This record gives sequence, C-alpha cells and structure tokens, in this order.
Amino acid sequence: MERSESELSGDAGDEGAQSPLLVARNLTKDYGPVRAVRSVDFTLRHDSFVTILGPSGCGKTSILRMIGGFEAVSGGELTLDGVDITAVPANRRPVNTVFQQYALFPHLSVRDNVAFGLRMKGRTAEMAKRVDEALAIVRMEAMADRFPAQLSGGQQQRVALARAFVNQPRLLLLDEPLSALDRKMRKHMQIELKELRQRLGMTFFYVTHDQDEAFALSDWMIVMNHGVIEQQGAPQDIYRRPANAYVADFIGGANLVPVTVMAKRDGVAGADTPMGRIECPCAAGVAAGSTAFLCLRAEHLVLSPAATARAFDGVVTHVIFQGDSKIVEVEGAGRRLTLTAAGTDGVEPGSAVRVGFDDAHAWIVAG
Amino acid sequence: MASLEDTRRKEFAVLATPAVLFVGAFCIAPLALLFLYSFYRVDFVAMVPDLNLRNYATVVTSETYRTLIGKAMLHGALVAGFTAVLAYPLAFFIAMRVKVYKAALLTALLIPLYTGDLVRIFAWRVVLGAEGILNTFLLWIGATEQPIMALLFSTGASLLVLTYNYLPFMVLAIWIALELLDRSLLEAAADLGAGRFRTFRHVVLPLTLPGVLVGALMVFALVIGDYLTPQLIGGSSGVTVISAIHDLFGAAFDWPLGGAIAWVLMAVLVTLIAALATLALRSRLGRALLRTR
Amino acid sequence: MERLLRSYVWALYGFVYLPVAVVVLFSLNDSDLIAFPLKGFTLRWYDDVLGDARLLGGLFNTFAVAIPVALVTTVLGGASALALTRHKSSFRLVLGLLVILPFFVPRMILAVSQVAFMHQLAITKSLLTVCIGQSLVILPFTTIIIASVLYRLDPALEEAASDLGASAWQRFRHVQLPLMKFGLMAACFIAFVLSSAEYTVSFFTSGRAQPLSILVASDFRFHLSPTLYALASLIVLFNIIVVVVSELLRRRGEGARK
Amino acid sequence: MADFGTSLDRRRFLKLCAAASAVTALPLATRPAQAKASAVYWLTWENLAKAEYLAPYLAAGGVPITKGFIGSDDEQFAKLRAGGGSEWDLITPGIDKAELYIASNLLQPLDLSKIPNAAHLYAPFKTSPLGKKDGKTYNIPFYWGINPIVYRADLMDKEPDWSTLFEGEKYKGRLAMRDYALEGIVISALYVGIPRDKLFKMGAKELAECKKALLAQKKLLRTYWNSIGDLTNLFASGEVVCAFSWVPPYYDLKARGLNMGMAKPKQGVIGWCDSLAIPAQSKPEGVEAAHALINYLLGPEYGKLLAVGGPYAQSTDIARSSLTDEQQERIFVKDLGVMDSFVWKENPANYGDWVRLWNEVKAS
Repeated sequence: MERSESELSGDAGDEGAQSPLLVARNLTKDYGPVRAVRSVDFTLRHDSFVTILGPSGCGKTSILRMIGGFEAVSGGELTLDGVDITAVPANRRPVNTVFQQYALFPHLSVRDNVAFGLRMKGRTAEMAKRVDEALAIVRMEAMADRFPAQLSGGQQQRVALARAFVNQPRLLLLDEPLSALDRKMRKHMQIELKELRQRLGMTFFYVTHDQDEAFALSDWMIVMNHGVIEQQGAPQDIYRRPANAYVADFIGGANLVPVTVMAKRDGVAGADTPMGRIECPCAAGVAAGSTAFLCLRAEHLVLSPAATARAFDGVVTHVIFQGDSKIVEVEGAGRRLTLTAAGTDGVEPGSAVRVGFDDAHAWIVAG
Repeated sequence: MASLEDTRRKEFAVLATPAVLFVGAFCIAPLALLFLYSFYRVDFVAMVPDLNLRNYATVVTSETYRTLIGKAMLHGALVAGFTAVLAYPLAFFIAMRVKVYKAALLTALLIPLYTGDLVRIFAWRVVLGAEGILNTFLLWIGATEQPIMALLFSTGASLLVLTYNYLPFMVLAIWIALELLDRSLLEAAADLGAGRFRTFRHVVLPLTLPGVLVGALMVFALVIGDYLTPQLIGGSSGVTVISAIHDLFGAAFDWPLGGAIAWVLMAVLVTLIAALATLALRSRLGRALLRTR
Repeated sequence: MERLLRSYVWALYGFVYLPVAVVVLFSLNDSDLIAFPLKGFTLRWYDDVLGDARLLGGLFNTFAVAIPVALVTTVLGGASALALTRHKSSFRLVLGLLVILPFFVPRMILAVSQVAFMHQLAITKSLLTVCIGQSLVILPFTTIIIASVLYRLDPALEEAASDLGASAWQRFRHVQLPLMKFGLMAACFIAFVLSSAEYTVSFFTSGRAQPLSILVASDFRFHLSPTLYALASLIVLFNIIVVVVSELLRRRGEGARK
Repeated sequence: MADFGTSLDRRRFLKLCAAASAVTALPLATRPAQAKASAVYWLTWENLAKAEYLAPYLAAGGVPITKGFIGSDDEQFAKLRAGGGSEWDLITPGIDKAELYIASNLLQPLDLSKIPNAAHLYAPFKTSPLGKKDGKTYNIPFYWGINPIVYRADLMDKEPDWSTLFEGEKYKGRLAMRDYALEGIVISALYVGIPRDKLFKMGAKELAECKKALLAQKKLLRTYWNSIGDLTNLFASGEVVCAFSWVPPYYDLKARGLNMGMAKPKQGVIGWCDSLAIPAQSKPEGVEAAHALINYLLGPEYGKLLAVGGPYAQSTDIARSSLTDEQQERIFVKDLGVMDSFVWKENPANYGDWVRLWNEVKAS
C-alpha cells in the first residue's frame, strides 16, 4: 500500500457532494472466535454528522476503530474518497479521532498536544498559527501552557477536539467523547460540537449509546445491534418509522403491542389488535399472517381521550414526575404501556384511566 | 499489499527479535549443549558421546540428589512465603502511604545489594554468631543463659539470610501490583461500607495476589540458585543441589551427571511453576482477573 | 494501625540495613579481624582501599561491565516489554517465556553451559563475555520492570499518536519513550546494581580482566579484610549520596515546574 | 705517576670494551626471542601474587604481570576445561590435579632449559611423577605445605589429633572440617586406619567405612569451612575451637594475640603442592614471558619473600639457606625428612565416587 498522503487527503471541493466520503462494504471484525461486526455496509456523505448508535458491545466502537486504523479489518473493505484504505496504517489515514478518555499526552502541554499531528507531519511552518486558531475555536487559548492533568474534564474534551481537527482530517471520529462529562456540560458540548462541525465543514462520525445525544447531533444515524446494522437513515425517519421492534424499542422506547397481521398491501398492514382492527403503515418485513407489533410512542398516547379514534381501559401503576409533565405507566391492552401526559392532576397509582391514540400515529413493525 | 496486521507483525518482530536471538544464542543453545552432554559418559577427563540415559537413572535412583532437589524446592517455597509476608506491609506502605519519597524508599531497599553477597554474608555471621551481636544482646537482657548456637550454622539461619537477600525483589513485585491497583476500587469498597481491614482483605489483597505470585516465583528461583548463603551460613547441612552440581562440574569432572541433575532440577522447577501458574489462572480469582484485562 | 504499620516499616528497614551497619562498623574498627570485641576507631582501611590500585582496577572493570550491561538490558528489555504489552501476537507467550527463562536457570548451571558453548564458538573470554553472561541473567528483571510501567499506560495514547500521523518511530520517540522514561531509568539502575554485585556468572565468563566482585571473593578466601568492608561502605555511601542528590534535584525540578 | 695513568687508561679501556661488547651482545642475545610480550597473564591465588613479592622481578625488568584470581582449584579446572585457557600465560593448579589438565590437553610442555632454578627442586618434587607425561614436564611444583589441625589452645585442654575431629564429644558443635571431598575423605581414612599406600586407591568397601566415620563426624561439626579466610574468621569469632585447617590461621591469629595451637597428628598429615603450568593456547611471546616468571617464582628472592610473608615454602631449596632457623621451621624445611612423612595429595582414579560420597554425607 504505497499511496501518497496528498492523494488520500485530496481536497473536499474537487469531488463534489454526490460522491460519498466513506464507503464500508461487507465490513467484518472478528476477535478470535467472536464476530463483533458482521458484514456491515454503510456510506458516509460529505459534510454531515453521522452517529452510530447501539448498546455497548454492539460493534459500534469496532467500526470506529477500523475506520481509524487501530484495528485490522477482518473482512470487507473501506474506501475513503474513492481510495481503498483498508490496509493503510492509522498514521497515514486522513482521519483523526477524539478518544473516549481523550488520550491527551500527559507529558505535553495543551499547545504541544494540539500541535502534535502537525509536528509529526513536519508542518512546522503553519503550526503555530493553526494551533492558535484551533485553540481559539475551542476557547482554550488561555490554557495553552497547561498540562492535561491541570484541566477539567470539559477542558480536556475541548483540547482533544482541537488536537484532532487542527489536522483538517477528511473525517473526524468521535468515540463517545461526552460520556465522561456531567449532564449539563454534556448538553452544552453537544451544541458546541454541532456548531463546530458546521463551522469546520467536516464529516463527524460519532459513536454513542445515548439516543438523545444521537438525536440532538446527527444528520444521519446508524443503529446497530449484535454486530449488524438494524437501520440507518435520518433521525426523524428512524424515530417515526423504525424498521423493527428492536429499533422501535431502543430508539425512544416505543410501546409495543403484539398484534396479528391479517393483510398487507403497498406498505399498509391490516392487523387485529386488542383495540380492534387497525389499518396503518408498516415496516418492511411485516408479512400477512405473522405476529407483529403495533408501535405506539409515549407522546402519542393520551389519557381521557375525547378526540382520539381508539381507546382502551387501563389502570395506572406508576407515575413519575418530570417537572412540566409526567410519565405515566398504565397496565392495559394486556401490556404495560408508558405515556407522557401534561397536567393530569388526580392521576395516581391505582386510578382507572382510559387510554387513547390516533390511528395516524400507528406503525407496525415485525417481531 | 501489506495489511495492517502485517505492519503490526513486523513491528512485533522488530521489537522481539533482538531479545529472542540473544536469549536463544546465549541461554537456549548453551543449555541445549548441556542437555546433550547429559547423555554422555565420562572417561577420566574425556566426555564420550555414547548416548544413554544412565545419568538420569543415577539422579532418579540416588537418594542424595532426590533429597537435595526436594530440599531446594522446600527452601525456595519457605523463603518465598517468608518474604511475601514480610514484604507486603512495606510494599503497601510505599505504594499507598508515601507520595514524595517513593523512589527514595525503593532505592534505599536496593542499596544494601551493592555491598556484595560475600560481604553481607560475613556481616550476618557477626550478627548471628555465638559471640555475635544478637547473642550478646540476648545475654545482656537476660533472655538466655547460654549463647544460642542455632542462630548461626543452621537451616534456620540460612533461611533467615536467604529471606533477607531476596526481600527487596518481593517488595518490588508487590509494590508494582499495588501501584497498578485502581485507586477508585478502594473508594468503592469504602463506599460500600468496608472498613480498612475488610477493604484490604476483600479488595486489595485479592487484586494484588498476582504480584505476590510473581514475586514468589522470582524468590523461589533465586533461592534455588543461591548456594553461597547455605554454604556459609547453613552449617554442616548447608549443602544444596547447586553446590552438588558445582562439585560435579569442578571437582569430579562429571559434566554429564552434573548436566543431568541440572536438567532434572530445571524440569522440576518448570513443572512446579507451570502447575502453579495454571492453578492460579484456573482459580476463580485468576479467571476473574484475566477477564478484566 | 497506621502507627503499627509505620513502626513495622522502620523495623524492616532496620533489618535491611543491619548487615550494612555491621559492615560500616567493622570498616572503622582498628583491628583486621571481623570479630568482637571492637578495638577502636580508625580510618586506615579507607586509606588502604583508596591506595589499592588492584581494587580500583577491579572497580573500573566493574563499571566497564555494569554500564554496558545496564544499557543493553534496558534497551533489550524495553523492546521486549513493548512487544509484550503492546502487541497481541500469538508469539507473545513464547517471547515472554523466553525472556524470563534465564531467570529460572540456576546461575551456576547457566554460566558453565555458556562457557562451554562460547568455547565451541571459539569466543575468547573477556569483559565482553562477562557482559553477555550478565545481560542474560539481568534481562528478565529489566523486562518485567519496564513492562509493568507500560502496562499502566493507556494504549489509547499510542493510538492517538498514530491517529495524529506519527509513524511507528515518531510514536515511540514522542509518546512511548517520554512516558516510559522513568521505567527505563529504574530498569537501568537496577540492572546496574545487579551487574556490579554479580559473582557467579562473572566468575565463569571472565577472562583476564576481572570485575571487583571476583577480586573481593578472591581476597575473602584468604583474609576477611576490613579493607573490603571499607570498600563496601564507600560504595553504599556513594549510592546514598546519589539517591539523595537526585531526589533533591527532582524535588527542585518539580518545584520549579509548579 | 705515568704508569698509574696508563694503567688507569688501560682499565678504562677494558671497561669500555666490556661495555661496548655488552651493548652489542645484548641484542644478539635476545634476537631469537619473539617481540617481547607487553604483559604476562597469570591466573593465581591472591596471596601468591602480592605486589611486594613480585617487586624484585619487575624491578629487574620483568614483563609486567596482569593477575587473575582463582576461586577454587576445582573452579579453575572447570573454567579452563570449559573454555580453554587462551586468556592466560600461566596458571597455578594443584599438582595432584595435573594429570587432569594434561589429559585434557590444556597444557603445553615446559622448556626446563629456560627455568634454571628448576634444578634446585627438592628431591621429592624432582622425582615425583606428578605433572609429567611422556618424558615432558607440564606442571612444575611451585610451593607446598601441609594441612594440619589448628586449634584454640586457650580453649582446649590437650593437643588434638584426627580422632578429636571424629569423636570429640566435648567439643561438639565447635569443630570444623573443610568442605572438600578429597581432604575430608583422606582424613577419615587416616582416622579409620586405612594404610597409607591405599589412601588414594580406596575401593567401595573402604569408602563405605570412611562414609560411616564422616556421618558420625558431621554431628559434631559447627560447619564445613569454605576458604581459609572463612576459617580464620570462625576461630577469631569463637565459633570454632579446633579444625582441620591450613597453616595461615595459626600465624595470623597468633600475631593478633590469640593463643593458637597447631597439631600435626601422628596418623599422618596431608601435604599439598601447587604447580605452575602454561596453557596450551598461550602465544609464543606469552610462553617466553611465563618461563621467565616461573624461573623468578622458583628463585631466591621470591622464595624468601614467600617464606616470610606466606609463610609458605617454595618448591626449590634455593632460598632455604637465607632463612633463619625459625623461618625454616615455620615452613617445615628445617628438617627435610618430614617431607617423607607427609601424605602427598593425589587424584584418586575414582574421584567421582569420592565427590558423590562427600555430597551424600553433607546431604544426609
């Protein structure tokens, strides 16, 4: 693999928005007998924020590490800007990473940490200016001469970011970079990250297990489980039209009511439910005659329905106060269902309620 | 096209090859030569390559060599145990209670090694002898009427000085294990209501046992190889399997038999260590510790 | 409990330095017998040592061996430790076993085999062969010490270096080396100590030039001279000074950094 | 006046001539020799190579000596047997071991014509077959002595003999033997009454007898001593009152005010002799220098220095006449007849069995 670096890094403008930035084909990773990533395909566009979401151990970090060049690919290939990078060592990939625990060099000052990549490539002429710029972007100019151990978690986070993007990578990989921060800091950094990405115009490839974070940040989401991609798409699409019960549950914790699919035509299924027969759009993979799940989002279920088409009886089991709203858990339709409700005084565990929903919000997924 | 794995492999090779070649050329090859010799026969000062197992038969049937090998193992194990018990609190102190002077305290432990084996051994004679410091002290405080002769030239004296000799190695091994210990675990244990002792008993000790084990193996091997201390401190029973081999190499010029004893000794040593390591790795604690890495 | 621990530590250091104290005591005793009763104070043994060209020559040989041995074992041990802790090669176990093997071979056996083997290769015994023999028995120590330091380093730091474009060499030079520096120094120091006190291997592998340990052993065969105790005391004193000075320098350095 | 002047002139002239011929003859005399060695490498015991013993040799323009030190006779042999001896020009093995060295082809024959002092060897050494093979001399006797019993006269009521070391219950735990198979077993043989001519030719039966005695002896011993420095320290620190010994502790400790005694048991005393030999691989210029050094070591200056300092006797009688009676007595050369009464150390053919027996005793 003898390709010059300039060939690899190219220039973003030349290739146009239509050609993909990164293509993964049949990407597979084995750790001994354990297959962590099972023949996965996906494509990253230029100038986008992509999150890869899944529970721990689903293979998302392995994918990131293969793109970063830290793990050898067991099967399949990776192309970046049309160039096969499968066998290119980490140090020659135009890709930079923000590590989960930041991995700042403890023996180097903030400035030297940020300058590290440029120094390694011998770009010393532009180094000082670019490092200052990068530090300014993350507002760490004042801390430039400190050592990592003298910084707070958020500050370290910023330095790690600056250290990665100062090299102007084609793709910035972020491995759960906010997981070590407190909630408030995390919210704050999410906004900063999103702004930063827009400002830099790079593609961010972001690994997280936190769906809220994924929703807050991404233009494109890849949902993984057990080494396979369950679904990928725009966040709203995934939320509204989960591809299967796993995604429906993992993303936003939908209420899943088992139903029997009677008929299916043109993406619309007819199913028998405990609340009567429903006709609603359904995911691919739902087949007539099979058992599937009616997917109802908590915010679409309402108590004391007046205007909704359908309703059933239930008993409140738990009420969780959430400030402006409440999360109410109801036992009904043979299931425990969760719904969110505002201003429902008098609802308390044990009270009998009527729960309703609108057919327009219903969606059926395979089991 | 070189894959990433090839690159890693190449790096590994570059790092590992010098040491492998070095050990191969100056340890494995010489020992292999000795192994070959162990099947030879001695005819006056000539080693005759008429290969047979007679030397091994001699070792196995000789009560002397069996006893000596057994004694070496026993003493190795005893000293490993003594040093572990003595060293642990010190290692714990240096790792957990000392901040600024860590390096100084550890170095201070090594400095006496500089005096040299013989100098230290003879210094111990002055301490332990019939008219030595310890006996004089014991007579002075009236703890004994007669000097205690067994303080020197006895198996116990030899074990004491061996323990002394190899204590620093044990301290280092345990200290490293303690330094590797994740400090948040101590807080977690405290948080879960464990007192100091229970934290130590249930968290610190189990997690640093591998360090103790490494130290014990080191000390074990060092004790078996040490023949000067038993010879000069152990009295009339201070003979060791190594000094017996030494006699066969030098005085009797029976390298084949010496080589055979050496190889039997090493085989026993390796078997014991392997068994111990396997046992340790198979134990519940061992498996749990392996999994965390 | 804490006080008990503290007193125990003091007691143990007392135990460790007891023979050293005896050595110092008799190096100042005005009698050439290492036995009680003490006869009086003298510095003549120190005078003897400093005027003894033979012992000083031996000391020179000891350094001529210990310095290269310390450097070689630190470099080899460092490389092996990197291979052992930073690679998942299937040869890792083999490498680990190989590197610690010399440790488990009784020295006398190793030394005699080495001499026989070197003779087969027509290698003449010299300080070089002493270096080789000693390096072999010291390599396991340096490897373990450096590996234990590397083991504590977050592998992500090295990944970060690669990620930022560092070649294997740059990664080593700019990240691994500075971070394992103290491990290397500790290993080098211990290798030096072990080398300068080593007797068995040195005896068999040495030729014309013999390190101090052999001269001391040789002298001891005829006479347990307080001169040798004075020499040992001087060496210990020298080391204590080195430790104290380096500790002071380190603390001053740290103070300046803050 | 004139006569006187002439005669002076003549004397001057003769002197000049002599000097001139000497100057021209000097290169002639040394021409056959190789380039002179810059150093001669001598592997020896520390106490034989003290700077003051060698000073006259160096002052007379001898090749500078680089010394190496022996750990023990056995280690010396093992080391040379394992790795040749190319590092050394001169070694110092016990003559009883000579045949091992010769049979191992470790030595080269000596050129006795370059060692004129060899003509003065004591008769027993001259006639001894040790160190000779096929009419060639490989090891030349260097210095010798006896290994007696040394004891603390202040702590013992009568002069000990070998039986004291085997049955002296009274001194249990305060006796010592050397940790050395050959001597340990010979002494036990002397004690159990093996005839002198069979001492080094003992078969299994005799060895078994010795073993029994040695096993009984072991219970009485404080320790087996390892080096003479070790034993001296044991006497000085009161650990041991009586031991099979070498001579030096007797004089050393006596000089320091201890009341020491030395016993030469009538059952027989072990005599020993160390030799000088040149390793087979020594280079010609080294061999040349080694011969010169050997000659010095057998010569009068060294002999006197060793007799006074050691105190040891060299193998030639060349210095004997320059010693006082007392000095002669100290090195056992006053009455030369005693040399015949010594049990001279030999290397038993079945020495492997001896060593194994010795280890069995120690390990019991």
